[in-house]
Amino acid sequence: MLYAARMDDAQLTLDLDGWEGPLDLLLSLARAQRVDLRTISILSLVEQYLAYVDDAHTLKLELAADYLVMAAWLAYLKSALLLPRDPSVEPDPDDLARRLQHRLERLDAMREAGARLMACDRTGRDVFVRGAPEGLRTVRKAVWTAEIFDLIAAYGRVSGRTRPVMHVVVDRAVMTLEAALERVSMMVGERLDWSRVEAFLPASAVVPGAERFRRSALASSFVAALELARQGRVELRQAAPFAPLYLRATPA
Amino acid sequence: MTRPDALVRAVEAVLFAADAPLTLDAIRAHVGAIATARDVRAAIEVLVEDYVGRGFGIVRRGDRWQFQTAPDLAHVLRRESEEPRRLSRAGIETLAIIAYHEPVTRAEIEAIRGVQISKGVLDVLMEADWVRPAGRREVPGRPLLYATTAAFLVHFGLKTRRDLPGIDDLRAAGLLDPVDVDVEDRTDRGSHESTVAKRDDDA
Amino acid sequence: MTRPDALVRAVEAVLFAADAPLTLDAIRAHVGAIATARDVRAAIEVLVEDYVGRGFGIVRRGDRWQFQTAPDLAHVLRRESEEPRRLSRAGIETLAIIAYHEPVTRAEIEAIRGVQISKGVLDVLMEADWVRPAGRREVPGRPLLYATTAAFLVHFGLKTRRDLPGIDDLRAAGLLDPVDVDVEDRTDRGSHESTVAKRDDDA
Repeated sequence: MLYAARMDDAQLTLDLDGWEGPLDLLLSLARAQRVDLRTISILSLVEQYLAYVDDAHTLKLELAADYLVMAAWLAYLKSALLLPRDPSVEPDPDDLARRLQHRLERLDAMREAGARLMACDRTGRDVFVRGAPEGLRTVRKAVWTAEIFDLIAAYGRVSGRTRPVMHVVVDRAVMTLEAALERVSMMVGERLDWSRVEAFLPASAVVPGAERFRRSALASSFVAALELARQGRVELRQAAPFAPLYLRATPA
Repeated sequence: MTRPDALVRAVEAVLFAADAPLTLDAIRAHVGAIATARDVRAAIEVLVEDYVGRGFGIVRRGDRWQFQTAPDLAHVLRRESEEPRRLSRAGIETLAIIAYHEPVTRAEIEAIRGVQISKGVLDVLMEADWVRPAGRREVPGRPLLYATTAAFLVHFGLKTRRDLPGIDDLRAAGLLDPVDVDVEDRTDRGSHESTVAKRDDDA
Repeated sequence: MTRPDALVRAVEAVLFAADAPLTLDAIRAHVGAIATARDVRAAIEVLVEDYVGRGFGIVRRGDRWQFQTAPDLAHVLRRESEEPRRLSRAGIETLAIIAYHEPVTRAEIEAIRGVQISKGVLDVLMEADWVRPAGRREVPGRPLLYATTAAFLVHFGLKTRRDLPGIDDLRAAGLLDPVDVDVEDRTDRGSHESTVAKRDDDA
């Protein structure tokens, strides 16, 4: 009920006759005494505050919750300060009064500091920076780095990736179609009569242990014979399937 | 007028052309890395001295340096229509509290002022780039902390935060001691402590 | 440095703070009408002289005046920042292939690497000044040839390309171990061509 105003966001800041909250009002009353805040009588300040709140007939009570809470607390503080000291009462009322006085002093100090801050040489009011600076520009430039090891390792990696394929090609002895074409067409011109296709194989293909190369050479020579026949440069003869294949140059 | 050496001249040009205060490192990046931070610093000292008594000069703002006009020439330069951002009283006090106590939580600011901060006050200060969030306090609720920015020093013409008017006296008087939100709140709010935690949450 | 008189000082500050070049009249409007145009003009002459040889000075633009940083210091204001960057895997492999096989065409490099080269890879190598175009191969399409530069040798501490270890050296060093091709970065995988390794890649 009393706290209703505090819960309502729109009314968080109570503006009571221009005071920004009870602490502000207390500070204003204290300053009106024109004494150093450090030596102010908290008791008389409390009395002034209570009197002020009492007199404020125009207060809208539902908006003044904070002021009334403060009034209640100050009334308690006042009675505690006036009554004989009871050591069992915690906290010590003198201590509470000192804290209140400290808070007033601190709020006053911050208010004063704010005013002095605003009076500093402010940019755009008292001092000015250059109106039309050219501005500084930074052009980013990449500086590429790599180590010799990276370079060598990269080449090793590339080679390692592709080399096995190379090895297979070198390892397998083959006679290419081009080679066979060249060999067959050259040799067929030198022979006048029918010759078996095997006769055109290179010598290295017919030695023991060269079986793979012989088969490659035979296959290529056979295809070469077909190609030459297609071109009309040789004639082919075969008596039966799988019988020996003969070829000779086309007679002029 | 003196003819400055090449480094002083380069530092002078960089600071003059810059559209914001520069750190020693930023200056070095432009004048060439051959100059050490010490060289640049020495060049700045020469320049500061060179411009004494002139219409503008070099000032330090935090760890940055810039050219600006001499404060006593404000009357010559002030443009009638132009008034820097006007802060509300709440805004001024809040800014002062943040500057002198930083880093502080919203609850601490409220404890010092004795009222809650209405919406918009911190927004305005952050929008002006004078205040920034600066981490969280490692207490229950992990309330956000606020502190001032480099732009704050620049705007208010402060070399460093220690340059804040009267800060040493205030500290000596114990007026900048850490704020005990819990105790402060009880002092003027009597018994309803439960509100403290709530306010911490939205700080 | 000279201590200028009050008018010179005021003119100096006005020109400094102005966001555009100012006419004599505009300057007078600031420094006070007691100063005649002639006084202001004289003050400007003093300033022009004062700033000779410094990092910035006063220049005239038509009938207007302004401060401007010294033209010969443009390079200081426009700084080039060097950012060390490591070559990508595609970059270092491409560079290695060029170094071992030069001069080579792009198609040859791709055949040796087994993957296409993305556009930027050769650009980066040329930007680094390690690779240069080296004429064209006289075959259909006249593809551009690439070779390494003198800067390449310097950077990698080689006297000549012959200092690069041969395949046997690489094998002995264990650098020919087959590598998981999946490690290949995606950028240079791009579209995978079937031209892979038709060519002898012996150095």
